Amino acid sequence: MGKDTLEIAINGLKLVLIFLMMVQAVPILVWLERRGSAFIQNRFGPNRVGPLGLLQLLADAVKFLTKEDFYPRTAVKTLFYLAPVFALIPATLAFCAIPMSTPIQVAAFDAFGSSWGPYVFKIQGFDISVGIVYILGMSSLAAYTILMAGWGSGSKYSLLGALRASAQTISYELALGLSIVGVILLYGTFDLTSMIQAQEGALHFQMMGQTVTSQFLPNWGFFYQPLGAVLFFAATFAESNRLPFDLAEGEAELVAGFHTEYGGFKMLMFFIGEYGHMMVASGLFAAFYLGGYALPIPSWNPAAVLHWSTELLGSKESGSVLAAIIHFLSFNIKFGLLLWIFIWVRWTLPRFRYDQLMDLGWKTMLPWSLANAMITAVGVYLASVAMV
Amino acid sequence: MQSTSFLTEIGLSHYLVLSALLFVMGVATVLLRRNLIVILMGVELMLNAVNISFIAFSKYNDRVEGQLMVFFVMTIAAAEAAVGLAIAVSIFKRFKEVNIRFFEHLKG
Amino acid sequence: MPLGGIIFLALFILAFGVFLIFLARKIGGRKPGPAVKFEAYECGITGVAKKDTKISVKFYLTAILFILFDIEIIFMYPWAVTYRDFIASGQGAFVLSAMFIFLAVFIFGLFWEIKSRALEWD
Amino acid sequence: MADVIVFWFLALVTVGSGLAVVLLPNPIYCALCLAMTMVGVSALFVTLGAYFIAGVQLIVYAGAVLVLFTMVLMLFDLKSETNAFSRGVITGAIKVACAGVLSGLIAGAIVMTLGQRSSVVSPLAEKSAIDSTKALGKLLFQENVFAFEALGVLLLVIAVGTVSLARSKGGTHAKH
Repeated sequence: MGKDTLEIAINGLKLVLIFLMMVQAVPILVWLERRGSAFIQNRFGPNRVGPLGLLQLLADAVKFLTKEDFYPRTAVKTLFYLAPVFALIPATLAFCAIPMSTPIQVAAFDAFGSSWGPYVFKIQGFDISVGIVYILGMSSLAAYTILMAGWGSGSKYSLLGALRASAQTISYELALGLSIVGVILLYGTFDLTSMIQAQEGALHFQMMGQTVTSQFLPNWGFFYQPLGAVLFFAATFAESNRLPFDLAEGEAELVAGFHTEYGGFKMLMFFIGEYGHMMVASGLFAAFYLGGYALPIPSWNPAAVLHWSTELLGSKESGSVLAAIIHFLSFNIKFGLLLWIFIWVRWTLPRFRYDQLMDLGWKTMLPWSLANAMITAVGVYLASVAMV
Repeated sequence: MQSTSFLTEIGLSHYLVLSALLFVMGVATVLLRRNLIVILMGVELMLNAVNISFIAFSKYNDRVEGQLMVFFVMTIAAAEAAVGLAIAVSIFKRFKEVNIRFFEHLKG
Repeated sequence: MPLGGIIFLALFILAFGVFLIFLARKIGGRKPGPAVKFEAYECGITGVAKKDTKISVKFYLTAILFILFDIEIIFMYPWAVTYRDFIASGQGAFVLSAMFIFLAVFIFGLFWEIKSRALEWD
Repeated sequence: MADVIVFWFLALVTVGSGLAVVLLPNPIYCALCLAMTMVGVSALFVTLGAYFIAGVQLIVYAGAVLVLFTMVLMLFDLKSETNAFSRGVITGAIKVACAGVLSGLIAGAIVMTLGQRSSVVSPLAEKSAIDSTKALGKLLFQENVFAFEALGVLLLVIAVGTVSLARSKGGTHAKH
């Protein structure tokens, strides 16, 4: 994790900060979702507590904390209490592997009687070179939370909801995994940072030795993998149990799915888990298809921005800080837009029926993502072979 | 001095002993438990134990073949679990029973 | 590979979550009530015993098919990551055809499942 | 030093949850503990430099196979078994003795080989994760293509077989 005590401490602190950032983003997203849904449905939404209802978040937190701690008589208490805690872990661990900005450089300095540094701190929880496999593995662990909650509640609605939710999650994991094959073929790596670096510069297609360059469009994965991007995004909706795929908690059929018996802080933790999956999906989509943290203008690539900010501020270290802030903002704009699409879709599309959902996953999305992988393989072959 | 080096220098033998421990636990699960599905879990535990030693040898001999073998073993193990559970479920549907003692008295 | 960081964060979240749950228990408390309050949710009617909850065998069939297809997809990952290296060393066509044969088996399996109505939910 | 602490921690996790698989009477706890063991084994693979295999372990074992086990156990809805372990003092003793003898044999074999080999084998050059994955891919698709295709066919056969098994009405063992 680091060479010396300071680096280890800062990296550890960074992980905690990322986790807290995810946790505090959830009330904001809930507020955004409620106000946004009210706007879409032409009603007011929460507007009483504080300006624009923003203090509603605080009121909600207080309410959640003071709710009575309830568990049904039939519950298996260990699993009932452990499930919400485990709901936080996979999403957070997966999110920490997503690169959010360019690294910050710290020059060597003397303090406490010894010399420290120089350091390079990445704006990313863990720098994992098999990032995609790690993130897929971590998010596949989320099925346990659902099963633990459903079985631990000792309620029929919870159990049915949990089985539905886990069957749905695993079905769409296939389409998700296959649509990522196209991305891996395109960049030839599992490393998210290398993928983002491969998307720098202007868009250029190579085919049979010819190169077509567009100076206005960035070299984003979305232009190479439009079908893959759509499939990936649709599959992530099902993975995070969001409408139109939130069959697990179809109110009319199953009350609230696997968290029927949960209330107060325990339910809030499931919420954080669900929003955490949305954040992982948005961050991955940005890294795969939208150039990650890079600015959307081809000539303003990360190296150019770093050069510019170094010129502006005079030193390499403060320049890297400014560049990191710029890229962090750029990442967050993409990230926020994608999260808004998640909310927007939820209040626009109706819910599927369960058989339609399974049909869509197995009979439509799986074959199409297979076709996407095959087309990409042939395309990469044709583009590279003529080049040699 | 011997004991500290055992604790602080992790070598091949540590992984092998760990793998052996897990393997014996798998064997004990298969021998001692009576639930059909828990027995299948014991088999998975044994396969995992073997995988650890494959990967450990692969690392300490600097050969990739061990990793490839583990990849194959995982495939076969998952296939075995799928078939085993399919059989277990069809048995359960028929007899409403998963205790292996129950099946001692079946006649073919 | 920052394994230490991953373990540290997992343990931190575990401690954080357990602490929050204990805090909520301390503040919220657990008030007594009639016995029916502590029953599992059952649409307002008195709950009956949980015996013989019939669950469709489809759920586990889906899970089994998921495992098998998931492995086939996992096999595509090392292929996808080495594909450009193979093309560079002139073995692209061989590796591509190897994968296409594998995928043909995969597609045959998928269509067999669809045709045998193993994936029908009604 | 950090590596040593991580190894001992993971050893504790895997062995502890492995023991739980053997000893806990409730099969659902067994399945969840086995999932914990799998996650621990995956982390052990990372300490051994097999990054891709560790990810596969996480996806295939922890994320798929054990989810299936847990789902099936919930499908059966077995709360807790009244007699989870084999009965009979003599058979039980024989089985425990078997496990003991086996563990003794394995431990003895390891200790004896260690005596012959020069104490601790040092790990060879550290490879980057992507290089080891690429080496794995090259080995798989250059020298083991046939095994790869055969596994594809095996998976197909199993997919067909499980669907037929799940549909079967129980064969000739009709219940009267």
